[in-house]
Amino acid sequence: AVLGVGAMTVAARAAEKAPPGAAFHEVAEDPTKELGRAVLSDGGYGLRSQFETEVKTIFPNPSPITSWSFTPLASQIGNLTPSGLHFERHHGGVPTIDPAKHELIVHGHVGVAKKFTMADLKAMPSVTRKHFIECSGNTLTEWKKPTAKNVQVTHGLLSTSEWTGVLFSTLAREVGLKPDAQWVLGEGADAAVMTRSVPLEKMLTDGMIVYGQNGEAIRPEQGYPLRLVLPGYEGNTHIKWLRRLQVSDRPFMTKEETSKYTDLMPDGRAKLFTLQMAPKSVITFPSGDMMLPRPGAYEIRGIAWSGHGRVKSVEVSADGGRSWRPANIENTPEPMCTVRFSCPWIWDGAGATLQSRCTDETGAAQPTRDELVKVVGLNSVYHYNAIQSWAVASDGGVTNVHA
Amino acid sequence: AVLGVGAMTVAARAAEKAPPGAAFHEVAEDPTKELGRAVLSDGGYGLRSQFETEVKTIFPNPSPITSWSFTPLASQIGNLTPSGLHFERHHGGVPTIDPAKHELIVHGHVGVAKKFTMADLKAMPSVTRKHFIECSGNTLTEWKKPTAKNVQVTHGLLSTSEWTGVLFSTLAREVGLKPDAQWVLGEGADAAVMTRSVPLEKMLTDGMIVYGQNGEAIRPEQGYPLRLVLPGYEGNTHIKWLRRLQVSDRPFMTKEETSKYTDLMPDGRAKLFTLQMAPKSVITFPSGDMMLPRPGAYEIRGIAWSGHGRVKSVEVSADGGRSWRPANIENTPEPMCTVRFSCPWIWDGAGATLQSRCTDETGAAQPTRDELVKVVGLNSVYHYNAIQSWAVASDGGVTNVHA
Amino acid sequence: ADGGHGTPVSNEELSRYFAIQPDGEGLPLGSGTAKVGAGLFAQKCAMCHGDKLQGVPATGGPALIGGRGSLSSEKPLKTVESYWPYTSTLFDYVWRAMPFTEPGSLTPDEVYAISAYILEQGKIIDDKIVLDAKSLPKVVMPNANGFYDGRGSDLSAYSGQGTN
Amino acid sequence: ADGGHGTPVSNEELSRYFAIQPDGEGLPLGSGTAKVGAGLFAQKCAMCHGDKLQGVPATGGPALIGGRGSLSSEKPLKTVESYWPYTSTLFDYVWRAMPFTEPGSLTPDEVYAISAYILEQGKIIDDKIVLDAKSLPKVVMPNANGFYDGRGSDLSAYSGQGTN
Ligand code: HEC
Ligand code: HEC
Ligand SMILES: [Ca+2]
Ligand SMILES: [Ca+2]
Ligand SMILES: [Ca+2]
Ligand SMILES: [Ca+2]
Ligand SMILES: [Ca+2]
Ligand SMILES: [Ca+2]
Ligand SMILES: [Co+2]
Ligand SMILES: [Co+2]
Repeated sequence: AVLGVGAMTVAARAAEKAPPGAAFHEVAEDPTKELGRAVLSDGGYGLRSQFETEVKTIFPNPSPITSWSFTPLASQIGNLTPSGLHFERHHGGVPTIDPAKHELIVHGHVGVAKKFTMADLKAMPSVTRKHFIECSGNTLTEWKKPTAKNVQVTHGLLSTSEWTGVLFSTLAREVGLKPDAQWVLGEGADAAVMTRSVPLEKMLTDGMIVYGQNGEAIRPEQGYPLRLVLPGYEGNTHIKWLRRLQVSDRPFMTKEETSKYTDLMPDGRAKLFTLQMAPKSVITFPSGDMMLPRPGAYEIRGIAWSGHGRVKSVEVSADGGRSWRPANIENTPEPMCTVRFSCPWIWDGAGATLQSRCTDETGAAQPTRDELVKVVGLNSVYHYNAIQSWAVASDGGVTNVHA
Repeated sequence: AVLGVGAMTVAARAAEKAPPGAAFHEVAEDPTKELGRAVLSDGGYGLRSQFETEVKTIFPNPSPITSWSFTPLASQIGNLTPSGLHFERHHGGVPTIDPAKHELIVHGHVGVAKKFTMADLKAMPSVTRKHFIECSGNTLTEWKKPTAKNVQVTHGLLSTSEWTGVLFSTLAREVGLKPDAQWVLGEGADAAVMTRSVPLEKMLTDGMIVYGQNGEAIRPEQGYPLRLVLPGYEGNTHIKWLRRLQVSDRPFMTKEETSKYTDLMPDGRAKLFTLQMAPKSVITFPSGDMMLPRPGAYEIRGIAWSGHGRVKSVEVSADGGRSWRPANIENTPEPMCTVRFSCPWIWDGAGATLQSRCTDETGAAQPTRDELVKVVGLNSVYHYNAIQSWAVASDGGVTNVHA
Repeated sequence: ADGGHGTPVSNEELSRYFAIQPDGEGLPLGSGTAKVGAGLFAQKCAMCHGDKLQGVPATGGPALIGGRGSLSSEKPLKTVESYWPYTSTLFDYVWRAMPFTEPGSLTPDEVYAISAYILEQGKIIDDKIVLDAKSLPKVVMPNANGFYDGRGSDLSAYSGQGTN
Repeated sequence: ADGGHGTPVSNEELSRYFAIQPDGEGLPLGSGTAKVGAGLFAQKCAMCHGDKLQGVPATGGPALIGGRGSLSSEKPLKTVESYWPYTSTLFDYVWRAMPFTEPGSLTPDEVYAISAYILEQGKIIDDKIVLDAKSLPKVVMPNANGFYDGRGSDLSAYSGQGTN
């Protein structure tokens, strides 16, 4: 009986009562005795259940246009991130780009500079690969003291998708690379006109120009219609809304690779181009802000990943790192892709400190915080990959601690 | 200026101008000169781009409550099906089920009959695996003559997801199986109270009770909050809205395994329990209803799968099956999971007949239509897995043919 | 064996569910005749399945009788009469899912009666038979021997080694 | 090598894009001084970065000067003055992305002038210098030697064999 409600569509009214990404439907007293909704009553593109409420949360940056949002890792089921819950980092907001007008220009130290329409790119040989993307600022609140309350904020700048697109090596054949080519600048078509320099070797190894995410076009927040994906590299290099690749003999030293995304060492000097994400893992259940109802049998669950290759093993400790047990890896490890791990645990009701650590196929292992800080100090900002500790108190409450 | 529009939310108005699953946003003249949308302006659960318009389409069954919808395979990118575009088959519509009230009962020839809440199930050891689901009625219009116009209708009862849940073998340990246990009935909580009998051996090998799809809760159309997944088995057996598993010493001979989903042979007798989906593949580009703009270089693309195991190889023919070339498999084959394949092709402008065929790791191969019909006749209805032919005419038009 | 998950469920709770097997296991108490069934069918089923059980295509309700002898022809007509191997399936399905718009609304007596009517119209039983948990599974369907287990059936014509 | 995909692009089309390198490659024609830049900065930048270039936290606009000598302290302050190794980065970034709400709106002359003003306020150049494509890359930043390539840096403390 709200004034004007007559002008709203059924879909609009249904959306009002449901969480984002869902539509509201009445719950039948007994669903076996009432017919359900017709095929295609969703208009042909389905939504999630109205009972599923998790959302990305935003970091309280002064401007929401240059800010980031976190994937709700605690409620993620499985290994892929639902496209609607992929973490975001934008520096000038999400542009709305008409794919019919979007082009990718490849030029610089090449034989023939060329431009490619979306149709051109889709007509080229493609690959489909699952990779995580992690912001190198993930977990940056945790260097000095445990700060964030839950795993969405400690580790939520991490998401995994199936990506489909054209390898840069395929594009390179189209334009021809000059013998002195060493670096490639990627540039976005957003208001930040985001730029990063990428070593040509990486671009030729597995750099992908992607237009597909989880079976459909990449989502607007992830760079629609075109994004650079650099498996295992820090997220900021995966240029979204990609419009230009400039081949050069040297890096460009853009703002995002000098002022930002450089790692300040204790001696006051800073590392440029720390591009690969190191091995990392985190327990998502039980994790910060949760409450275990009672002592008993639990299934510890979490996610592990490495920018160097496949995750080889994950271990879990319930005593703050004194003893470790191998965790079960729940899905087939793929290169530069997350895995889900789990490990049965009987909670006896006493205080406990839960940790996980992983090793990748190159032999690189996730460090303790002490080990990490000893090498890189406290002001690096980026690339915090230390073992995360969750304390379980005797009342069942779980909190973020440094152990 | 529509009367009452003031009562609509911004989201509602945006939805009106956009395709299902998207919201409308103005397109900036130059997106590098206007700030884009803020982080979380989507409410925390993102949507697809307004420029992406593909939808499931419904089969024109008299009642849309017992009907099916097809995945738009021609526009699918990559190997996963977006959750919103997963094909549907419901016999009593989609129920809306409160997961807090939903239980799974496991009883019959067991030691202790038990019920499991969603929380119980989520606390148990889980696995995450990617599998296709194919309705055994997929491609049923093609037995006698080429009928459907495009690949969405010929092959769109096929979708692939990452599924997460509890293995039946894990549940079986909780209840204990009687020595004479041989079959398990699955029952849904929808208005059809759907039932199918499944061999215990299959249930114990890889039967999964899933609550996760592509990283989040399974979608309502796919059985929210609980579905049976039987890798490689015909879709009808993957009971949705699963509420009950009854262990027995013999099959139940439900309507869906006698009246339906039995394969009528030329002698008038019918096969029961044809459960495994055989090797199958289809070219999605170019495919029916498309128009090639001009002669030249094209990338033939398609999907291949087998209910017996991993796809081992895919071949493509451009001359109606006289000569075959190996196709490139674009993603890592997994058991009972689709793969994307591709094969470069130069169209010289003359008529051509495109085909694909696949072989799986058990050595089973996709048959020609003649080979298939010779064995099973024309009245089987289900399990049509013959090689699909698309004719390219000299004007570039692509049509469905039997070659 | 028990990992401590789940809660034992009582027989009373289980009595809310059913799945009926060809030998009649699972059938409820009650009974019915074709005569009673005729009235119920006219009232609850005929609008979708036709007053001659011939089906009403516009509603999606298929024919329930007819088609005997058509199974090896070019146009097989599969109905309860011509195709279904067991009466238990008829009882089970009608009880769980019909009438389409009022699923789960019929009493066992009503389902026995309607089943008797459908079988009688299909000339499988005569109108004197009272269907109940004892008599129903004894009714032999015309196509009872028309099925065989398709698992492991030979698909070697196309070098298939998997079973289908 | 050419697989026939894509269309050659002309130099004229390419002239719409820029990416400026430390040696000045990519800088446009034009010039500016700190004096001119002061007025422009007050008008277009100060609301977010402060009239003393000290930053305005509420807008997200960071401090652009200050922090020299703080980099090895417990509270490093990273600004254009204290941290940035190259002037080219300043020109490139301001030209492409600032003012935040009007990105891409500045002319080369304006960017030269504003860059001169920021560098002058950071006591890196004096107010007599005219910045242009020749002079800008010659300005040596205080922290020019403060960076090294982090690829392959030693993480063996935690048995990391991958490079970071
Ligand atoms: C409003 C329409 C409607 C009404 C009323 C209705 N039905 Fe149906 N019936 C259907 C539809 C539609 C189907 C197919 C359902 C499916 O998708 O499996 C069906 C299927 C059946 C089948 C299975 C047929 C086969 O060969 O697989 C039987 C048996 C049946 N109905 C019996 C009944 C009986 C008995 C009643 C009344 C007590 C009844 N129906 C009332 C629409 C109806
Ligand atoms: C409406 C607010 C606003 C205005 C006006 C504005 N800026 Fe900014 N500026 C920002 C924000 C916010 C950032 C951080 C952007 C990001 O996320 O990278 C920034 C970043 C910068 C940086 C990079 C600082 C660093 O250390 O990384 C420079 C340099 C800069 N601005 C210069 C300018 C100049 C010059 C102008 C005027 C021509 C200007 N800004 C106008 C808000 C503003
Ligand atoms: Ca959820
Ligand atoms: Ca150059
Ligand atoms: Ca503007
Ligand atoms: Ca599309
Ligand atoms: Ca029994
Ligand atoms: Ca009702
Ligand atoms: Co880095
Ligand atoms: Co079958």
